[in-house]
Amino acid sequence: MRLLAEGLSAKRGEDLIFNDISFALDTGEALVVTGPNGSGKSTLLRVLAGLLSPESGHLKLENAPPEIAHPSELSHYLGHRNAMKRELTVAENLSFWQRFMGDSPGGVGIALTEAVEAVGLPDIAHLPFGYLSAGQQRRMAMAKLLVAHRPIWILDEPTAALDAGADRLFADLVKAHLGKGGIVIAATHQPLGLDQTRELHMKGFEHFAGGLWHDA
Amino acid sequence: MIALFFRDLKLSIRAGGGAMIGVLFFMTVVAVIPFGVGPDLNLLSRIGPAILWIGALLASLLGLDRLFQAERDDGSLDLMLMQETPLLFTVFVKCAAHWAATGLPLVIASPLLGLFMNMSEIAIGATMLTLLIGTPAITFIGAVGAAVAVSLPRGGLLVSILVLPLAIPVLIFGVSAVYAAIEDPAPFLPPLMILAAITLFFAVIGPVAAAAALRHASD
Amino acid sequence: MSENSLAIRKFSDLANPTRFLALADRLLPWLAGLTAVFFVVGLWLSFATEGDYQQGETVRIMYVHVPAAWLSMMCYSVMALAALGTLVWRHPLADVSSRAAAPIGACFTFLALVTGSLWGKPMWGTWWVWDARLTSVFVLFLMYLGLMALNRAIDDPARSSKVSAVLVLVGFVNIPIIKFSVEWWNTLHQPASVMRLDGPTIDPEFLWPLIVMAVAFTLLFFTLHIAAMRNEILRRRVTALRRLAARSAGRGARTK
Amino acid sequence: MMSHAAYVFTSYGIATLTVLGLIGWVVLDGRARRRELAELEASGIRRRSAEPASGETR
Repeated sequence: MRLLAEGLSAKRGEDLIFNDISFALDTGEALVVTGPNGSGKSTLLRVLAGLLSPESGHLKLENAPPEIAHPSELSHYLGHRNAMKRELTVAENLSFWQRFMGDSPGGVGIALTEAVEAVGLPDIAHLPFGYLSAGQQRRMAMAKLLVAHRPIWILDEPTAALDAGADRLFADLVKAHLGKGGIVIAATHQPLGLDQTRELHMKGFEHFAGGLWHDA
Repeated sequence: MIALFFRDLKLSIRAGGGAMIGVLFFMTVVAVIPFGVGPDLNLLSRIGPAILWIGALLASLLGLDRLFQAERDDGSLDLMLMQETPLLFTVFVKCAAHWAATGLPLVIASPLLGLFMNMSEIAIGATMLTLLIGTPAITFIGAVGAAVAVSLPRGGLLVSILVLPLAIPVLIFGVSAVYAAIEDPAPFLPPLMILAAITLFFAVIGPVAAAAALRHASD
Repeated sequence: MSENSLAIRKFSDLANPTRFLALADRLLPWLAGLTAVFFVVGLWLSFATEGDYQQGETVRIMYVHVPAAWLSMMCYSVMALAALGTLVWRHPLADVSSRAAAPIGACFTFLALVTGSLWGKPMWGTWWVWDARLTSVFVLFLMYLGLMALNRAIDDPARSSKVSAVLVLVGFVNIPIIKFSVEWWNTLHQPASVMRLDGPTIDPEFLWPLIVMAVAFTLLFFTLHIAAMRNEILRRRVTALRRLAARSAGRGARTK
Repeated sequence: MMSHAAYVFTSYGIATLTVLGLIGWVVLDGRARRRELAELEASGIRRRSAEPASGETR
């Protein structure tokens, strides 16, 4: 499988956030998106996840299963928010997403107990999600990546609110995923501790005033 | 999909959920009416069906604004948008769960309030039946409003304002079916059938429109 | 002096949830047994006595209706006292007591409404009239449900206790309205015949089952209330322990 | 008088059901809370016994 982005650009409102971004990722490859605040990292990831339609350019998946309409259907997206309900227990949250998402072709998610063990919090799956600290919540949100199989992981600031130990734990999860032939795209300020990654540095458009309502 | 249904049901029953609030609001609204119009039992039994219907309409609008906003606030909506399962089904199932948690209790509570309104047994039965058929339509219409207002900071009031005009046909045929059941010359079935048709119509149109609105609201 | 200090010691004993749990464990079987005895006697009396010449068999409904109505008001008074305890003395168990009482009060109020309406249908010819007494009891029922909803809506008991205490106290104005509504407005509901300054006006034939049933219902209320308070204390312990478990799980991971 | 007796029995029946429901709720609620507490205590003991182990690895 090969994820191809060609000449992507995106707008938010009238502002052009980024322009002409192209890359190609094969299985087992990771792309780390870096750049200052406001340079459009999150916007790029949302475009890749199919949540925003690009202004121009397109996203393609080569050698993908034929019934897939958009790469987002083969992707996990971990945004700034964890997509977990505070009122439900961690186990209820995870088993809901496991059943709701199902597995993409070519793999199966791991069991719930294994997933919470993999993020290092095996004892507290029976607690309501709201009782957990910010770092624990983030780790449980990562367990969500494991319970349903998706070949592509799109991660937006995955290690925010994590301590050093959890950082390493997360890097191991990503490595294991790449080792199994996955694709990872992550926006981050911190180094993920990955060895072989490609980097996309985004600069933003301070110099660029190409909006519709600007004087040419 | 079944998982989504039960998750939403669980959420509305858990602490802070809206399942009980709707019924309570319904009872309060209906209990307030006799203070306004006076305790004349004949008058109350005449306007009873209409009051029950208006109360149920207002009560079922109560929790609607959180239908998608809660999902958006914690990021769940993003994941729902990404799935292979069409958003249409997700919206439909969410509406069904919302109705089971807030609409169904209204239907169950309506006979009790019917007694308070001194309504006859036939009127109570007819009201219950029309509510059972009609309230899903309100939920489906409300889903459109909730989806449109999903990204607004004060969407709650706006949802009510957007949805109430659209829900008027439901109210008209619901109430007229009940009165047709009480008063002999008017036939009962035609308005009931129209009510059922409205519900079926909105069960299709509502999720389609709501899904479209959600797609465009996400960014 | 010594009596005073003894009383204070007992009061503070009650304030300690662990002591309260121990006390409740010892007290509950006796209370439950006593309640059962009173109910057996009361039910036997209420079916053994003759019917009223005016009301016929339906007078027997009164043996349930009057105690339930009495409890609906007493339960709210207990809650109001507890609310005062929360706001003025900051008694730790007061909020527990008020929270535990709300569902029980709602049930008894529901019973009073239902039995009243089952009595009203054969006697007045209608299930419900909007007279002052009935309406104010219905409002009381709605208030109980509203308080339960409020208690459920606010997750954190430390925050919800003050808020719901204020609401309980404001709602207390309804109780005198219920009590005196029958005298202030001359309505369909008959005036009180047991709790009067010049002594009861009803026949001892009906008074005895009524009194025994009232005592039985009151005992039932206290039994249930103490048991529910115990549950509420346990619930708070579970919550506290869960939060502790979440915190210590984080610490455990960091030391690894 | 037969219909009156029906009203009497209905009201006693509803009263019995409500009271039994209330008792059942209190009892079941208490049992559930005790079970949760026991579970938490059980896991707490495990946590306490696990602590020296993690100290050793350090």
